[in-house]
Amino acid sequence: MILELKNLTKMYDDKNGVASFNLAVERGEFITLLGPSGCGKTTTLNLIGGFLQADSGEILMEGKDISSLPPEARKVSTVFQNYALFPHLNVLENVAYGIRFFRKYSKKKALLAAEEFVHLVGLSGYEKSNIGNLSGGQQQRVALARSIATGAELLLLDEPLSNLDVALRTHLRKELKEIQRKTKTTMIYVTHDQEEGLSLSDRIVVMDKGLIVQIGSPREIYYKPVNSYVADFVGKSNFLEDEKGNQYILRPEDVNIIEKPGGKYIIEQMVFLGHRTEYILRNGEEKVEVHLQGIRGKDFNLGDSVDIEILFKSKLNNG
Amino acid sequence: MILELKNLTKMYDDKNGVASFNLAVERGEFITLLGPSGCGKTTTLNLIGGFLQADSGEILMEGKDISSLPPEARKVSTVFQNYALFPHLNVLENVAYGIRFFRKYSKKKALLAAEEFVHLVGLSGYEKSNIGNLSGGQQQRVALARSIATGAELLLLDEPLSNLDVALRTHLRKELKEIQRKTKTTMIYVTHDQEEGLSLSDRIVVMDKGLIVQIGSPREIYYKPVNSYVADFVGKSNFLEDEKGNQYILRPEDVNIIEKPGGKYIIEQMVFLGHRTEYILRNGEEKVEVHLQGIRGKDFNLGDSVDIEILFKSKLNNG
Amino acid sequence: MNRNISYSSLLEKAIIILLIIAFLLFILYPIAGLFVRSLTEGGQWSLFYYKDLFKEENIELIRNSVFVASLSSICATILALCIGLYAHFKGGRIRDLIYRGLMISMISPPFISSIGLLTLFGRRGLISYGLLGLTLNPYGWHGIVLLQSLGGIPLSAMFMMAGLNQIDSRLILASRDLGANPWQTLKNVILPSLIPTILSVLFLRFTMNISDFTTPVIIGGRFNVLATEAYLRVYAQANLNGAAAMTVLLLPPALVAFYFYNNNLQKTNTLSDRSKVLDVETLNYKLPRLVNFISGTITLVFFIIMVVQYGNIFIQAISRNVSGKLVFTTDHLHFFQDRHLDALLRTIHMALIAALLSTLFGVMLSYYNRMRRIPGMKSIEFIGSLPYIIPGIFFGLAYIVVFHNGPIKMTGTLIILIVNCTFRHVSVGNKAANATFENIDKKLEWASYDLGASKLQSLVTLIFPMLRPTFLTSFINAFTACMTTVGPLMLLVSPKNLIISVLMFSEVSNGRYGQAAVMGLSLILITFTVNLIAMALMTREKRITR
Amino acid sequence: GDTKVVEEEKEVVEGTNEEVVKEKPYEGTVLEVSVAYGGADASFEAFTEETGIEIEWVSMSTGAKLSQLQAEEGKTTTDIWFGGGVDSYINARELGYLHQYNSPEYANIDDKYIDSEGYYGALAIVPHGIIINNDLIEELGLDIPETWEDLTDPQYKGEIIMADPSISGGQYAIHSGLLQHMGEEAGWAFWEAIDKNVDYYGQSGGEPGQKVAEGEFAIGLTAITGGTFGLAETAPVTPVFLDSVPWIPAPIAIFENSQNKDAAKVFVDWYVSDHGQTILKDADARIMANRNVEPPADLAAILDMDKLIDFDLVKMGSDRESTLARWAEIIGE
Ligand SMILES: Nc1ncnc2c1ncn2[C@@H]1O[C@H](COP(=O)(O)OP(=O)(O)OP(=O)(O)O)[C@@H](O)[C@H]1O
Ligand SMILES: Nc1ncnc2c1ncn2[C@@H]1O[C@H](COP(=O)(O)OP(=O)(O)OP(=O)(O)O)[C@@H](O)[C@H]1O
Ligand SMILES: [Mg+2]
Ligand SMILES: [Mg+2]
Repeated sequence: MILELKNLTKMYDDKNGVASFNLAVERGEFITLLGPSGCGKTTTLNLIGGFLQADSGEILMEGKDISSLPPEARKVSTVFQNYALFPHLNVLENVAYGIRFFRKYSKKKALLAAEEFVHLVGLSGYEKSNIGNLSGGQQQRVALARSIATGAELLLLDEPLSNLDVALRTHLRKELKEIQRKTKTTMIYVTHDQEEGLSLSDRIVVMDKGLIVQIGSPREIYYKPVNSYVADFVGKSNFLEDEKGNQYILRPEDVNIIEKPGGKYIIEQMVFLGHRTEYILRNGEEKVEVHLQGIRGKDFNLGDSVDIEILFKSKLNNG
Repeated sequence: MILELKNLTKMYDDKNGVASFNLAVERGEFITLLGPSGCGKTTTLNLIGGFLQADSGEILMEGKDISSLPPEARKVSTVFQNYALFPHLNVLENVAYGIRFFRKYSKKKALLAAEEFVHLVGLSGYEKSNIGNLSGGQQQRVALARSIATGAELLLLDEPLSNLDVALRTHLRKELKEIQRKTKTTMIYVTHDQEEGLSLSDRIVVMDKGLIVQIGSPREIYYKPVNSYVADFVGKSNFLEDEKGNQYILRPEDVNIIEKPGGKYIIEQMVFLGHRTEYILRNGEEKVEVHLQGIRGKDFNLGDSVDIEILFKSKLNNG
Repeated sequence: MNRNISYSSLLEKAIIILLIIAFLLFILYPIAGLFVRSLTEGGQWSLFYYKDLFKEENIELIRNSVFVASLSSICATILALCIGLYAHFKGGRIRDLIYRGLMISMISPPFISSIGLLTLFGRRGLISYGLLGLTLNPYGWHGIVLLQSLGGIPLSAMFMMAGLNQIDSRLILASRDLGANPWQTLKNVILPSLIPTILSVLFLRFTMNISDFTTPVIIGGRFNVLATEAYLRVYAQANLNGAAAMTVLLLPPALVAFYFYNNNLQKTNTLSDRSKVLDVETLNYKLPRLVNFISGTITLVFFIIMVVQYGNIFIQAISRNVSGKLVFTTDHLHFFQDRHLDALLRTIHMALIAALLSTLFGVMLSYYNRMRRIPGMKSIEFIGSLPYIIPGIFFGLAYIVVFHNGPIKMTGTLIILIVNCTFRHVSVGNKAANATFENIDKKLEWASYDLGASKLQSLVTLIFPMLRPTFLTSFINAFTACMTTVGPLMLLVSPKNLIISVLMFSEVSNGRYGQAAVMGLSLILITFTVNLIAMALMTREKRITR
Repeated sequence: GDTKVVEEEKEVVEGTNEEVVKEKPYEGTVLEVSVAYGGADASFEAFTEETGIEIEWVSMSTGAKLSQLQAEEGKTTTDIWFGGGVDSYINARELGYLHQYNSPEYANIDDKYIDSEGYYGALAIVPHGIIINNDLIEELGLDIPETWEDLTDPQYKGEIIMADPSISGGQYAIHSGLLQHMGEEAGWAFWEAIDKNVDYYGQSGGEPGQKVAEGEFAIGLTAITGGTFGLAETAPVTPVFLDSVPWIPAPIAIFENSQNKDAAKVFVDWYVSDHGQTILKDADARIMANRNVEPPADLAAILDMDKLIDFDLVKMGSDRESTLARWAEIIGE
């Protein structure tokens, strides 16, 4: 157990902040805090990093309470949302900064040691580059190298990919995972992008308004959401109720459309997105969203009468 | 024919700009200029809007050359990338601005006339709101209302959704399409997001390095790309070559994985994204990316031996 | 429609041309006129006044000037840095309090501090002698350095606070996260990030100090600098051409410093990332103890001196100092009422108009240069900054030289004072507007054209309203400057257009501090009131736009 | 002191009122006056009352005025130049900025005080001496100096203030006067010696008096006028004349560019007449140029007129540049 948060609470006012946060993180785990803007993700990270003082609760690192230590004394390192790279230092100097102060190397030795990490993130050749001249992706890698170089056992990452375009984001996601695998660093990752959370994490902590709603593996979260909030947040959902009043969620991609003239559903809306086509079917009051993948989506037109086939649905626990 | 661009050229230097741009836009059409950053989309819009002077070529609006008119004299209105709303005016005043100057109403009458458009974009009740207090989506609607209110026959939209989060983006996409349907305004829309282009447009103009690469309907672009550049830009693709040297593209979503112990493909990588799972299969040198939708993606694990079933492939024209 | 547009664009062209003409006519022409005069002797072209410019005494003067200006600039910068750091990282109400205090201490004319200094710390000063029994000699370079440093602190410290505010607070977080303690963070992140600000403050102070003659005249004693010498050539020796020649010596260091100032100012503007996650309160960063103690002490001492100084001005106004003892009297007040009330009213009148015009011109200039990038405006902007750089007295002289006859004869009128003040401070509004335009999305103007507004309509309905806060701040600054300026106006006054700051300077240099103190007090009160009004307008503004 | 002067003024004005009412041909004319004569403004009211001519004035050192004149090539809007250093007047006359006017009233003024061609006249004679701070002298145990030579005594080191002669016309008069009186050689030796006792040279003629009154310095070289006696009423200072008394005339002139020359002439006539001179003397007590006017009582009490040195004003003017150059060398060391 590298990190344990016990009943951690920090409220800015009545409504905003984080309350009764409990989480145990194993060494080498990749944990994602997932939730909408304002739910308290950054607050949690800042509490762990030491930039904020908790109102109550404990932060145990390897069993020791570090709540009262200043940031510079915690074996934790943060990759900030916009990287917070030092604009007056070059790539190598940025990476060396943490080695120098965190690991207490001389300036010279720190610069030497930094080279390895610049190499690790694939930026060899850019050592002397000015931060301002790097692309967003490169900056992100420098930030990562800088944090990893400190040798901190726990890395906190605050939406490190949120300012990049989709293609780069997907690419860097893979790289990040790769680096984690190589360095075996424990990581706590913050995002509001469910794809990022689902694809990267060992476990996901879904948050809402400062509280933890669900903790689980990606598949657990996606297929066994504890309530409709989680279900909605990690993907699109149709909600069904059976005769007994049980509620189910039905993912649009787990439904098939079956060609059936005179079927009870009518195609009301159709949006072509290339890799998939999104349909909205209507049966009186009932509306079902269905996503057909690829060429399969080509077969139907607005106004067609069709039927549906449900491939999978999952029962919700809440009312 | 509301707008015709003939051989429009504007080069900032040897490499950057737009060259020999030819396009005819019908009244009521929704045209998207699609292409990566720096390909000349904004340049094209600015030429039409009158913010830039072309080096050569003609811009005909309803048959008349408007190349030499200043922006304020063109019956064209632009929705800018960051909206460029006037921060010192409230919602109603922003919308009234164009009515006042473009349609030459008195200030008082302009404010009255503006109300209709505020209503049109669903912002009734926000008339007196300060621009700074609106959410991104609301701002986007104000910008739209402001442009439409001028009565301009042609609307130019420069990545109006690019700064919003995914959920809002999808939502506003629909709204925009709805408003276009209601007002029958001709729109030229700029984006680098292929989903946006595919879902919104009547026709898409794919651009690369200042040149037009392909013009066509979304399905044409997606399923009959003229070259691998277009194919890649609008979606993920596997490229295949048959014995005769013909090149095909194979979309990852148009492939099925078939459970078959001893099959010739091995599952090398697997990324769970919730609504779909992305696999990379390997057969010696050959690598195939496959996307399985929903619950279907649950059935395979890393290292499994499998076979594939190709549902659709399309032949490329270029070499 | 077309006709409308061409009419309005013609009107705009006319405005631009008038603007250019105004800058050429009221800045370049007088300066050139004075320069030409200095190249003549008895009506003939001659290098007479430049001949012995580089003789040994003048070299000595240059050395003195550079020495004193550098030293006071460095002192002011360091002290201001300490105050800025202290205020910024204390945050909250202390920060606001210090900021207000700095604003208030900025509104007294610099040489009025010398009254305070002399009556408090002079050879028979109330504190040095009356309280401590010491006999200090404040006259000399150390007096100049002390006064110039003190005088430079308020504005410089406000610059520092602005600079610190621009530092992305995440950098500080990151530094500590990477293991650097508060001192290492200060040294490796905060100070390096502040370097452009520090340099621009340093160079601005140098430009101001090297051309300042009022302080050395009053407290320099036997220590002479170039600016005083030039002033004396005019004021005492009536050697106008020689003085003009001497300014030529002053120009290169001032221009060089100004160049660097400008350069760095631009850097401070572009380096900043305005999206910040944490404000100082949540940042939880505290200055290293020693730095905190030292800068806190400096801040405290500075404000004590300011309080004592202002209090002293007040006491001076109602008393006489007789060999270290105070005797109260209302003589100064009565005298002021009888003699100087007119002048005060005239000064307010002048400063109001000049501040308004100079802000307007400065903003327009900036608009046409920065937003519209009209070719040639860059040079005009440089011309606009000249009066700010060259020693004030020469800007005044230059006006006399070219505006004493001919079609624009203005000498002896209030108008010449207004025009002079307007253009002398035009770069205040210009700089402020430049900074604002840096942050305004250029697309806003496009949007306005796109919506059918002509260029002029955009200027009036879009640019001006958006600049209102900038207008107000520049107006306050220009007004304060106009109320307290002496240099250029000293020779422009005549019986009909006498103004209070000039009167005050002559009282100070005659050693009649009581009279000067009353005038100083009146200036401070009025400037303060105008400041308050403008600030009230500004906060109302904020409430509206939030 | 001030209030007394005003009362006396009123009596005078009332006494002469009726007589003057008849002749106010320039009633309403405004004269602009550049003043370098401390306290003179107290007399303007009386002048306006009697002549109907209004006065607007500015106090400006004659050096500054001369610079201004040069810059505007004599095209000044000012009509009258009132008091100050005579050398600036001589300069201005040569540059053609002054108007030639031989006031009939000059008959009562000694020729050596005024310009022979009438470009400027004289208002008063300003004698120079020292002002001492009694408290300081006592406290520091200094002797009260009696001769100029005494001032070079090392006991006064750092306790003497004088204005810079290159700035202050008055100080230059002392300077030049003593050089003429003592002879070049002895004179320069004296100035060199006194420089060792002076830490600080004031920037205007008025400064030494003020600074001594405030106790900044024990002894100040200064012109002794009504203002000096005024200081003695509020501060522990005493004006003192030494073994010889340098002096300087306070001139008056009309500018060539004046647009109101007739009114200006009335002004000059009035101020050098017995009547005007008396009023001016009441405004600031000096030895008046008009020989019919008695010297002020407090001045007369301490000044032996015989001690006034024999002074060649023309030489004073012509030697200025060389004298100041040599002076600059001395203080520069
Ligand atoms: N210093 C503060 N004072 C008061 N309220 C704050 C402060 N910092 C954050 N908040 C509020 O606390 C809530 C949680 O903030 P936090 O930054 O942790 O959210 P987040 O989940 O990181 O959101 P985002 O995804 O937008 O970064 C928000 O409503 C925010 O407005
Ligand atoms: N004023 C200019 N001077 C020189 N080059 C320019 C100028 N404006 C744009 N460019 C260059 O011309 C090319 C096309 O620019 P444009 O803004 O049209 O691209 P875009 O397709 O809109 O890109 P984005 O998606 O990033 O907005 C780019 O390489 C850009 O750097
Ligand atoms: Mg956050
Ligand atoms: Mg663009």
